[in-house]
Order: sequence, then C-alpha cells, then structure tokens
Amino acid sequence: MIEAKGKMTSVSKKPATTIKQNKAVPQWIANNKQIIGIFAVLVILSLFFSVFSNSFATTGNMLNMLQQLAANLIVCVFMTLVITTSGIDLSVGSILSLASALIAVLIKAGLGSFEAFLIVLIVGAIVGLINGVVISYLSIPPFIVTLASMIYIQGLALLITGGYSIGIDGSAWLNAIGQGRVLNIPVSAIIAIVVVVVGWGVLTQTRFGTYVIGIGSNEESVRRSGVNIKKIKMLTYMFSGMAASFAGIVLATRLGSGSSNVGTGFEMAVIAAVVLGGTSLFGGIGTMLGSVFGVFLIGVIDNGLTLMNVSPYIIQIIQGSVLLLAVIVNTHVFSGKSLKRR
Amino acid sequence: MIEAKGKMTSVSKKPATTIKQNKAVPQWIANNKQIIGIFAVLVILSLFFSVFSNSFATTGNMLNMLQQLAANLIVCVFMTLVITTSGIDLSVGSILSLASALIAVLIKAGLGSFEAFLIVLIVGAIVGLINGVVISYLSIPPFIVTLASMIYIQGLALLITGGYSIGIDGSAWLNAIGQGRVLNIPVSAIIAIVVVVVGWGVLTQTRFGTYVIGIGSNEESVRRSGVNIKKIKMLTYMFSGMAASFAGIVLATRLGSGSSNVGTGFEMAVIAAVVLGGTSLFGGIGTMLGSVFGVFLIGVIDNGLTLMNVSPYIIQIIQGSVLLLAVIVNTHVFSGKSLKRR
Amino acid sequence: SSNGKSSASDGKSKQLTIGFVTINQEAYFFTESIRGAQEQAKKMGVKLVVQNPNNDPVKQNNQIENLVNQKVDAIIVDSIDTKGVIPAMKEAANAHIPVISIDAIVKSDAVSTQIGVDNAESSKELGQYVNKYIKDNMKKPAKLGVVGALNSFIQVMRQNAFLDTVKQTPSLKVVNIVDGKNVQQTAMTSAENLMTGHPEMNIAFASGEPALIGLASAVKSQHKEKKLSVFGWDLSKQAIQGIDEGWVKAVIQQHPEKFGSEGVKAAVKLAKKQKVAKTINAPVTIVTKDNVDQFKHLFK
Amino acid sequence: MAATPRIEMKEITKSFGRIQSLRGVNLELYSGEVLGLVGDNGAGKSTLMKVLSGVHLPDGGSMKFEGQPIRLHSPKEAKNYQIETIFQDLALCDTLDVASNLFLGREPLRLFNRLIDKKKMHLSAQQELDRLGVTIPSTYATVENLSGGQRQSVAIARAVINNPKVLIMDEPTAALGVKEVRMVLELIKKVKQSGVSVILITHRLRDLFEVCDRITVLYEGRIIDNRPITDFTMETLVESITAEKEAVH
Amino acid sequence: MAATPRIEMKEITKSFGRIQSLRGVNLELYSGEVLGLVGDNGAGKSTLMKVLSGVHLPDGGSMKFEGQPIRLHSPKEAKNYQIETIFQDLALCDTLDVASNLFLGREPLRLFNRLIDKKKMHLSAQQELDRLGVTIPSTYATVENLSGGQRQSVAIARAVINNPKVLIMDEPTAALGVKEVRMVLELIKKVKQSGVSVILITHRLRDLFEVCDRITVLYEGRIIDNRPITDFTMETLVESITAEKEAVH
Ligand SMILES: Nc1ncnc2c1ncn2[C@@H]1O[C@H](COP(=O)(O)OP(=O)(O)OP(=O)(O)O)[C@@H](O)[C@H]1O
Ligand SMILES: Nc1ncnc2c1ncn2[C@@H]1O[C@H](COP(=O)(O)OP(=O)(O)OP(=O)(O)O)[C@@H](O)[C@H]1O
Ligand SMILES: [Mg+2]
Ligand SMILES: [Mg+2]
Repeated sequence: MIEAKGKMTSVSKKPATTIKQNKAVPQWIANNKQIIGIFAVLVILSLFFSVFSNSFATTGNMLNMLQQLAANLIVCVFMTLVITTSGIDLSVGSILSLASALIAVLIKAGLGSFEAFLIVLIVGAIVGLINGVVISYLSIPPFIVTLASMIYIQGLALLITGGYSIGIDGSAWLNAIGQGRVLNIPVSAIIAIVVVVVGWGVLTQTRFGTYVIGIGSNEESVRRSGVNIKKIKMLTYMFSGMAASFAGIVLATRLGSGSSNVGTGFEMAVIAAVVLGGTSLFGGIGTMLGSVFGVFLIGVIDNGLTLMNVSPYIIQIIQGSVLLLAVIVNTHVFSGKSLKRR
Repeated sequence: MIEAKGKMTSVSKKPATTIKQNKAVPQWIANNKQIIGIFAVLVILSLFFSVFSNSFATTGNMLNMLQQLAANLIVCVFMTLVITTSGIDLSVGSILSLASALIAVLIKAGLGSFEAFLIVLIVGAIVGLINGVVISYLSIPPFIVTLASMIYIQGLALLITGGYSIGIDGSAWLNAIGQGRVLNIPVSAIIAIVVVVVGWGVLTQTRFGTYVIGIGSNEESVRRSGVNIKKIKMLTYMFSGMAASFAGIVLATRLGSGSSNVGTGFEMAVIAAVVLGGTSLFGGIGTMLGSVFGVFLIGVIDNGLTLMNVSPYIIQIIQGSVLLLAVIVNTHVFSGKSLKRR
Repeated sequence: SSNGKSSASDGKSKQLTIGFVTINQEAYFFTESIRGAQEQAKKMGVKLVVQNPNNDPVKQNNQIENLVNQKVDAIIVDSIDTKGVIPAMKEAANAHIPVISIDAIVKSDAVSTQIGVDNAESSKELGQYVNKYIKDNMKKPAKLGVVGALNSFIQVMRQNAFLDTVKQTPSLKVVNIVDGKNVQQTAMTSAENLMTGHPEMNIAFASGEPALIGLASAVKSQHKEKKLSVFGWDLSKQAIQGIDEGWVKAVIQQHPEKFGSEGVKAAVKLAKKQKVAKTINAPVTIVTKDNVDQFKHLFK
Repeated sequence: MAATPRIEMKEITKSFGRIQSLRGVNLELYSGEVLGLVGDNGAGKSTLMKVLSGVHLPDGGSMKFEGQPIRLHSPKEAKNYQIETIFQDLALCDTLDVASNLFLGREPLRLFNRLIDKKKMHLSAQQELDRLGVTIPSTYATVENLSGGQRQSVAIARAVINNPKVLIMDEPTAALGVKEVRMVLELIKKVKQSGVSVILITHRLRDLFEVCDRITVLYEGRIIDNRPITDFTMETLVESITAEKEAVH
Repeated sequence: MAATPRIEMKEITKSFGRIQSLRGVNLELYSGEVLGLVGDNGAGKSTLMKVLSGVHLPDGGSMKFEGQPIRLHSPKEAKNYQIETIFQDLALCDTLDVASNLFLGREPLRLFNRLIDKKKMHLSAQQELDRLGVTIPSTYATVENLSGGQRQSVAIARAVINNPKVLIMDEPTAALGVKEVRMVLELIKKVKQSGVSVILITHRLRDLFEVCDRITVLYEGRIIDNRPITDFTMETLVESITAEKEAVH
C-alpha cells in the first residue's frame, strides 16, 4: 500500500485546479460536435452537387438559395427558442399564410403599405401571444394549442381570401422586402442574416436565452430560482408568431400575391431544420447555428437534386434517403457516438 | 410537548399500513382525471350536436363515424405506444398511402387478394422496422428518422402509382374490410375495436407495455434493469408501420381505389388525437382509452360541424376554436389544475 | 442572352432543354399532362425536365428560378397561384427564356403562349347542362351539395362558376358546401357527413378528381345511388362506374395529355424563335352515358 | 432570542390527493438560530420546507415573516424575503453549465444590462466554489456530468451566494464527503454569526449536535417534539424520532 | 477467504472527454465479503461501480468473475452474473408505480406467461418493503411523488429481491432516516451470511466500521489505500481519505 500512496504525491490536487478555467474553447467543440458534424455534411453535399451540376456552385444559384431560404431562416431562429423551452409551434405555417393573405387584402382595401405592414406584424404577434398565454398561463400542452391555432388561423386566411390569390400592389419598399437586392444580395437574405445573428446573441448571451435553455432542462428549477417562467415561455411564442408573420410578408411580396396556402407544410420544414441542427425536441439543448445549418441542409438537398434534374417520380425517394444518410453520417462519423439526450 | 405526544398514540403507524392495499380503483380515478375529463367533454359536445343537428344522434351517423374513424383508431393504438416511449412516428401517413397504392397495384398486376394483402402488411412492417432499427440501434432522433421516411415512402407511393389513382378489383372479403358490415356494424370498426382492446391490454397488462412506459419515463433506468430497450423501441415502430399499412388497406378498399395521397395529413390527425387523450409527447405517460377518446373528439367535432351546415369557409375557424376550448375545459374544469408533466 | 445554349437553337447540333413545372403528381390530370409532354418531347428529340412543387406556390417559384438559373430553352408552367407565379415568370422573360403557361390562365406579359381550358367557362357549361337536366328530369326541387377543394385556386374557380350558373334555376337550393382538401379520404368523409346531414340532397357536384372519387365512394357507402345525381370534374374509374350505373350524370373531362404535348410543341417553336399563337385552346368534353365508352380505355 | 420570530408558521396543512403530508404544523424560527428539523422518511419535512420557500401553496394555515403576515405564491416571493433553499432534489438545470446554475436568476450583466457578463460570472463562480472547498472539473462543465457530491455542492453554493436571511437546507450533506461535510458545518456556524436563520434537515444526527440550537421532530405531518438541543442526548433524540411511537411514551 | 476472488478488476481506466475518471484501478472482492469503497467527491467511486455493473464500458483494463475473464457490454450481462446495483441516482422510472419499479425486468406473469400478474406483484412488493421496514403510502403510488427516503428504499428493495451474488450499494443510506439506516446495515450483515459479496459506498464512515471487512480508498481515479477494517481507526480512515494528501504520507 505504501507504493500506492507513494505514487499519490505526483497526483496532487493542484493540476486539477489549474486546468479549471479557460476551457471555454475546447468545451465549445466538445459541446458542439453536432454542429460541426452537420456543417461537414453540408460541405460534402455541396461538393457533390457542384461536381454533378454545373449550375449549383454559381453565385446566381447561391443567392437564389439564400433568397428562397430567407423565410425559413427567420422563422427557424424563433422556433429554436420555442423548441429549446421544450415547446413546439405548429402554427407558424398558418400564421405565414394569414400574413400573406392579410397584407394583400389590406393593400387591396386601400391601406398604405406601411400601415398594412404594421397591422400584419401586430396580428402575428397577437396570434402568437394567444398561443403563449394559453400554453403558459393555462398550462395546456404546446402541441395541442398550436395545432388548434394552426387550424383556426388557416381558416381565417381562407375566409379573408375566399380561396383566391390576391395580387399585391404595394409600394416599392414593401416589394423590395421580397424581391429587392442590395449589391446583388437579396434584401430578404440580409434581413434573415441579421435576425439569425440577433437570435444567436439572445440565446447565448442574455438572461432570456439562459432561462429558455433552463426551462427546457428543468422548468421547476428555473421557477425555484425566482424567474417568471410563464412570461419567458409566453414571449417565445409571441416572437415566433411575429416572425412567422414577417416571413409571410417576405413570401407574399416575393410572389407578388397573397394566398391562404403559401404556408402549407412550412412548419414541418422549419421544425425539421431545427431538430436536424441538434436542438432537442425534449428541450434544454438549443443551437442557433445548428438550426441555420439545418435549414441550409434541407435547402441544399432540395436545390441540388432539382438542379441535377432528378425525375420528379424519384426525387422524394432520394431526398428522404439523403436526409436520413446525412443524419446518420453526422451522428456516427462526425459527432462520434450518439447524443446523450434524446 | 407531552400533549403533542399524547395525541401521537392515536396516529400510530398502523392506519397507514392498513389503507395501503386495495387503493387501485381510486388511484385509477386520480391517475386518469385527464381521460375522464376528455370523456366528459366528448359527451357535452355530442349532446350539443344532438340538439343542433337532427342527424347527429342517429344510429346511421354513429356507425358512419365509426367506419370513418376506423383507420385512425387502428393507427392511434400503436402511435400511443410509440409516443409513450417518448418517440414519434411521422411516417404513418406515407405508409398508409404506400399501402393503399401497393394493394391496388399488386391486384392490378394479377396477384390474388390474399397474397397482395400479405405483401402489403409485410412491406409496412419492414418500413416500420427500418425506422425502428435506425432509431434504436443507430440512436437517431425519431422525429428526423420518421420525417425522412415520410418523404421517401411518399416518393415510393408516387413511383409505383405513377401519380394515377388505381381502381381495386379485389375479392369480396378484401373489399369487405373497407366496405362490409356485420349486423350493420362496419367490419373496419369491429377490427378497430379489437385492435384497441388488444392495444390496451398490451400497454397495461404486459411486460412490453410496462417497458414502453418505463422507457419513456427513464430509458436508462429500464436499461439498467437488464431490459433490451433497443428491441422494445424497434418493435413499437415496426408495429406502427404494420398498423399504418393495414389502415391503408382499410381506406383503399373503402374508396375502391389506391392512390399516393390518401394519407396526406393523416399522421398529424393521429398524433393530435393521442396527445389530446393525455399521452405525453415527453414519454412515460400513455393511455389507450385517452387516445381513443381523442380520435372520437376530433371526429365528432368534424362530423358535428359538417352536419350543422357550417360554411366551409369558417368551419376551420370553429374547429380550431372548439378544439382549444375542449382542452382548456378538460384541463381546468374536469381534470382540476394542470398536469404535472408537460 | 447570348449564352451557349440559345445560340445552339438555330443549329441542330445541340439538344434543346425544356423545363416543365407542374402542380402535383397526385391527380390524373397532371400525371397525364406530364405523360403527354414526355411523349411529345421524345418525338421531337428534346430534353424535358419535369419538376413537381407538390401544390406549394413558393416551391413552384423556386423551381422556375432554378430552371432559369440552368438556362433552359423554354419553360412550361401549370400555375398553382396564377398571380404568385408572375415574378418568377418575369425573371424567365428577363433572361429571354420563353414561358408557356398551360391549364391555369396567367395574365402577364411574361407569358409567351397560353394553352388552356378556361376553367370558369367550362364549369359554366356544366352548370348549364345541369340546369337543363333539372328542367327535363327532376320533378322535385333540386337540393345541391358540393364537395370542393378550397386549397386549390382552380377548383375554387370551377366551384364558384358552377354555382353562379346553376343559381339560374330558381328552385335550386344549395344545402351545403364541404371541403375535401384535395385528398380522397377527406373528401369521402366530408361527402358522407354531407349526405348524413342532408338526406334530402338530390344533386351533388365535385370540383376535381379527388373530390369526385371521394363523393363517388360516399354514394356507394351511403347507398345513395338511387337518390343522387352526381356531376363533376375529371374522370376516374369510380366516376366511369357511376356513369355506367346511371347515378353519375355528367363529368367534364379535359384532355390533359394535349396540354403537355401542345406545350412542348409551342416551347420548341419558341425556343427556335418561331412564331406561336398567343393563346391555344384545348377543348373539354362533357362525358355522359352516351360517350363514356371512348374514355374507358384510359382507366383500365 | 428576540421577541418576534423571523419566521412563524401556524397550523400549516398540505395534502396531495388522499395523502395528508402536513396535518397542522407550527414552527418558529428566530434570527441567528439554527433549527434542526428531523423525522422519519416521509414525515413531511421536505413538504414543509417547500411551503416555506414558496414552491407549494399550503392548503391551510398562516405564515408570518418578522411579524408581518405573508402568503408565498411563488418561489420568487420567498426570495424577495431573502428565504433561500437548498432543495433535497437539488433542482439544477442539467444542461446548463455550473456557473449558469450558480447564478440562475441573478446573472451579472454588461452592455447596458443587456448581456450576461460571462467572464465575471465564471470567475465569481470559481471563487464561490473555492470558498466552499468544492473541487469541480470546470465551471464550464454541464451539471449533468458531475458526481453526486459535486452536484450537491453546486446547489449549496447557489443558495449561499444569494445572501439569505433564512437559509433552508434540506439534507445538504447527503452526498458529501467527510471534508465537504465539515465545510458545510463551518459554513452554517459562520452564517449564523451574521444573523442568518438556518433550518437544517438531516439524518446525520451527530451533525445536529454540532451546529443546532433547537430540534423540531416531525412525525406523520405533525410536530411531536420541539426542544433546545441541550435537552437532548443522542439516545433521547433517536428515541424521539423513532422508538417512542411504539411504547416509550 | 477463498483463493479465487469473486470479482477481480485489473487496471480499469475510464475517461469522459478530457476528464480521466479512472486511471487504472485494481479491485478484488471475495465471496461473503463486505468491501467499503470510500473517497472524496468526484474520486470515481460511482464510475467504477458503473463499470462493474455494465453501465459503462471501460476504456482499458480487464475483469474476472470467479476466475473467468468477462466483458460486460450491458447491464443485462452484469445481471446474468447476478451482479445487482443500487445506483446513487436511484435510476427509478418516475411515472411507473412502486411495484412496477421493484419488479422492472422480472415481473411475475400469468396466463401462459403473457400477462403481468399484478395482484401477485403488488403483494410481493408490499411484503418486500415491509421486510425492509419501509413505509410507503401504497405500492400503487407513482414513484415521482415519493419522499427522498422512500425513493431510496424502493431502489434498495429492488436490488435485494433480485437475489444477487454481488451487491453494489452506491450511497444507499444517503437519504434514509435513523431506523431505515439500521435496517440496511442489518440487511448487509444478513446477506453477507449467505455468501453475498457486498460493495458499500458511503460517506458515513461510522457505518463502515459496523459492517465492512475491508476498506478501499479511491483518490482521483486511483486506489491509494486498501486494508482490512481492523487496520483502521476512525481517525486513520479520515486521514487516509483526506488529510494525507497534503502532508501526512
Ligand atoms: N407532490 C406530491 N404528490 C403526492 N405525494 C407527495 C408529494 N410530495 C410529497 N408527497 C408525500 O408526502 C409525504 C411526505 O413527503 P416529504 O417529501 O415531505 O417527506 P420527508 O419528510 O422529506 O422524507 P425524507 O426524509 O424521505 O426526505 C410522503 O408520503 C410523500 O409520498
Ligand atoms: N458521464 C460523465 N461525463 C463526464 N464526466 C463524468 C461523467 N461521469 C462522471 N464524470 C466525472 O468523473 C468524475 C468521477 O465521478 P464519480 O461520479 O465517479 O465520483 P464519485 O466518486 O462517485 O463522487 P461522489 O462521492 O460525489 O458521488 C467526476 O469529476 C465527474 O465529474
Ligand atoms: Mg425530504
Ligand atoms: Mg458517486
């Protein structure tokens, strides 16, 4: 036993203490294998498509893609917050439809572009707020609440358009949101990038973001720390509603028309991107960068396969398979082993 | 202090011990407030519709509804198992489409009804098995896995039908699955009831069911108890795929034709019913009866509103609102306070 | 523009590439139009690229943009949102790529040629047929039920044009409209509920293929063959069976493969800078017991 | 001791469904006093403390803080009275790092109070943990990977840095090593000096004799004994908690 | 003691990312022996026991069971060798009832072994808990609502009824009351009589002297002491765990 203890002296407590701090960077890598992995998958896929399609790796196509994904990027930021609290927002697609329909109807009714813009944003925020209040203060599961609103908001959109698509004669600046370019970069893409950066800051650098993660991890613990968790949760849904509304304006101005079904399936695309990026549906783990990569991964698969002129009869088969393969590669090759939390 | 301890004698340990056992029934009520609540909401809604529509409370309509909901009931049983393990199966709608397409194609190709029936069931089971294997053994989140299969299976359905809807000239017994009646009760409804009862038994009376709940509650704990959790999880997805396949046959034989989009939106309807019934999306809490009531609640709202002649332009608004109201009433009036788990 | 491909259009050395953006691949109509286009393309030796946006107007836009990006020689579009498709078409026009609009009518300068059925006009025709049918055959006042698809602009247009026309029969009453959402199963359930709620209903109209299949299945399951006269758009096996059995009275049948083949013909001409008429009409047929036989081969 | 107790709980009752966890509990706590709260498993100790820290709303009874009647609807309100609690289940956010858990709800801010001052937060966290003598791999480590004792240390540090007037400790040393237990006992003595009132729940009876002024014994949701520590010996204390129920009294 | 130990672990190493939890641990356990495993918080005790119960796969080293080399890939394999564990985090399924947790993985069956014999299960559960002297409101109660001590009792009962050859107890008494701790110590003595090998991890050093044959001290992932209990006094044991690191040796 003496030998064993003899060795001991070399294992003195000091080393453990000295390497304590300044681990932020390697810790970041360790914590974010998933993000690095999905980025790697994204790069590989892009290389693949560049080789097999002449038009994929062109500036034009890249800018197109940015513009096409702008709405998804904007909404995915707030969806990430919602899902990180262990919630979900299924109503974003419907809110997007409603916003697109509403801005068209309002402008047709003679309102100015600015007034219409503002009203649509406020309506989105209110709809989100209603979701948030019911979820937080009445403690109803988010899945059911936002599913119900998905249905009634879709109904509202249908009601105000009567099932038709309505042309938008907005002012120049309003159209620019969807169609404009600055230095050849789509305005919508610029807005999306700003939103992403702000969203990243909120999640990682503010109290709000910490509580969002904390609520997803252990809601009761955050409550016991004296935080108003109901308010935090409510706000995430309000923001999400407002963002969806804005995304609706982006799409409507891009198409030059509002209609009640532009948002069909939009919620699934966004949720899929967020989950793909590594945010846990069970809450407590959220990554903005991952969500962004998730949006791009889905977008690149879609765009690349289309450019490769894959027959529409088999494109879905390939899309689904590539998606599955991408996650498997990400999990088992890049991130090494599976995530701890489901 | 003496007084305090004097009182003590009357509080002796015995009473606590004697009331220990035989608490099963009141415990059931306590544990199942949610189910009782949703049942009450169902009854209230039915009464409401009976008053405001002459045709609602007729035997004919009730049997119709049973037949319309048979496919949902069958799939909801297995979706309940999947969700209780804290999983999700988004691919059931696509599997349903594939099965409906496949049985039509196979019979058109000259196969016998029985062979076609068997092959379709097996294909469904295999597709589910693939989901299960990837989820369990490769540890990829179920949401992403089944989303990917939703896409590629939809693609397969499209590929084999070429986008056409294909008429089914099956034998009498095959058509009877979707269209037949025994003593005026739809065959599909009878099958659905049997499936529900068996599903209830599996969840509450077997080891498999206990492990399903346990995995949702604390997967690691069940693993440490020496249970093969990967196999259990895998099986739930396999069953789910097979059930969806069978539901596809029910619908195809009912419509008399197979097509690649009968299943559109089906997964959401089923998941909504299960969650509405009180099964937690976070796992560990599952109730078969609740899911069944959930299916009926959604069905009754749909059916009742149509019978009441609500305009299709506002029916969704009312559907969504009634759904929301129903959950709020259930949670706050009948179940008293909110659920502990989210 | 003076890119390689368009200069190749006058020589025969380079194969032309034509893009075709459809609406979905779940209805007979679109599937047939794709088939027609593919066969025509093969005949003319051009490459046809088909894209399916699955009812999503935004995706349709993206796909048109992608085709422009690939510098195809012409684009055929079956529009989901006849207004929302215009910005993308303009992009194509700006890139000097001719746009051929089929089926749905798009009112824009960007469209070089419009090939189509006027859905509203044809629905009106069917409405007039129904008005006459009621006058000639029905003793009791007509009670009409409708199975629509409110998420499809074209079908909303058909539905409204039909309703406007049949309202000319003063005794006709619309009992209810239900939304089948362009999915057979949903249409069937809605149709069944419609029949349950209105046992007095004696006429039904369906605005498209899934709606009509759903309606037909509902007629069978509710045993309404003797009570109901069914009208609608787009043939299917079930519809033909209904015509044979006598309860489906008339169905508007388009000739979708013609849209495809005419589209490709026009596209090739336009790509070769030849003149093409601004509008090409594709006729529809009202299918009844009398002429159903000539369509049966399509649904074997 | 002072005339008005810092905390006064009167006839507190609390039931969960058919289980009556608290059947009318009276409890007083003076400033600078360390009160030992003991009792069988399931006696209701944790439930009582959750009532005091605003986690549970009691079914009946009343509470006073420094003579003023209070009603605690949320943990936030309890915190406003500077009542801090180390919960038996620790109540940590597993996916947050050590520093974020320590400062949850009171993160230091920078940039016009918009952003969390992470550098400062991690530095203070390290200092606090060092002060408690806790060895933790890194303040950046997520809490879920810590050992049982490390987790408990984080929970203790969190309650202490909040500068409490009343410190509730529900089995704070259950998972701690010998040295760490010593540190916690020293800590209790130190905060007592500065006038903090402490309620200590523990099954390590020996520790009670070292730091407590008074012992309250809970049995099936009722208080059955409440005397200064000097009245007890190890034997009579054990008797009071367990044996007497059958025969002794 | 017998010539071949029941358990023999050799040079076991295990790291989590950059944290080396076990740096080459050798451990032997004989039949009918009670081994006390002690050490600082974060020393690696729980990690070592998780390796032995098949929860973690070690990075390096080898294990023998009754002389046969074994490799445990899953808890199931450990259970096949009748190695049963009470985990520090209890590992209970919160939403299952007490009886289901007790019999998880070995539910009594009826009807051609298809259905769980619930009646029998609840009855046996009640008997087992009574035997341990545990008071729990009902075997139908879901575990999430139990008190800390009640939960721990369930975990203990579960390990014991599995009829182990090796019983690993990771701080089994941390949340238990005085009487319950006694019961557990008696239990250990009883199973030892019948030849069960026990590894007891606890920070209550006094308990060790009552039941242990031998003490092994772990420090930062290494074994630094391993002697019969008779070699220790309370003081030298505390020294071995804590003090000597600085100066004593
Ligand atoms: N949320 C709850 N729902 C139902 N019963 C509960 C709940 N919380 C506590 N109980 C019950 O109340 C009783 C008292 O529990 P409590 O946690 O206060 O005991 P305790 O004295 O802290 O015990 P321990 O020493 O084991 O921690 C127990 O029987 C427990 O099962
Ligand atoms: N899954 C894991 N991931 C990362 N680090 C871990 C993991 N499990 C344990 N560790 C680390 O390994 C070290 C040893 O942990 P372990 O739980 O074995 O300690 P212990 O001796 O049981 O301590 P205690 O007495 O506090 O329970 C600790 O520093 C802990 O942070
Ligand atoms: Mg307690
Ligand atoms: Mg430990």
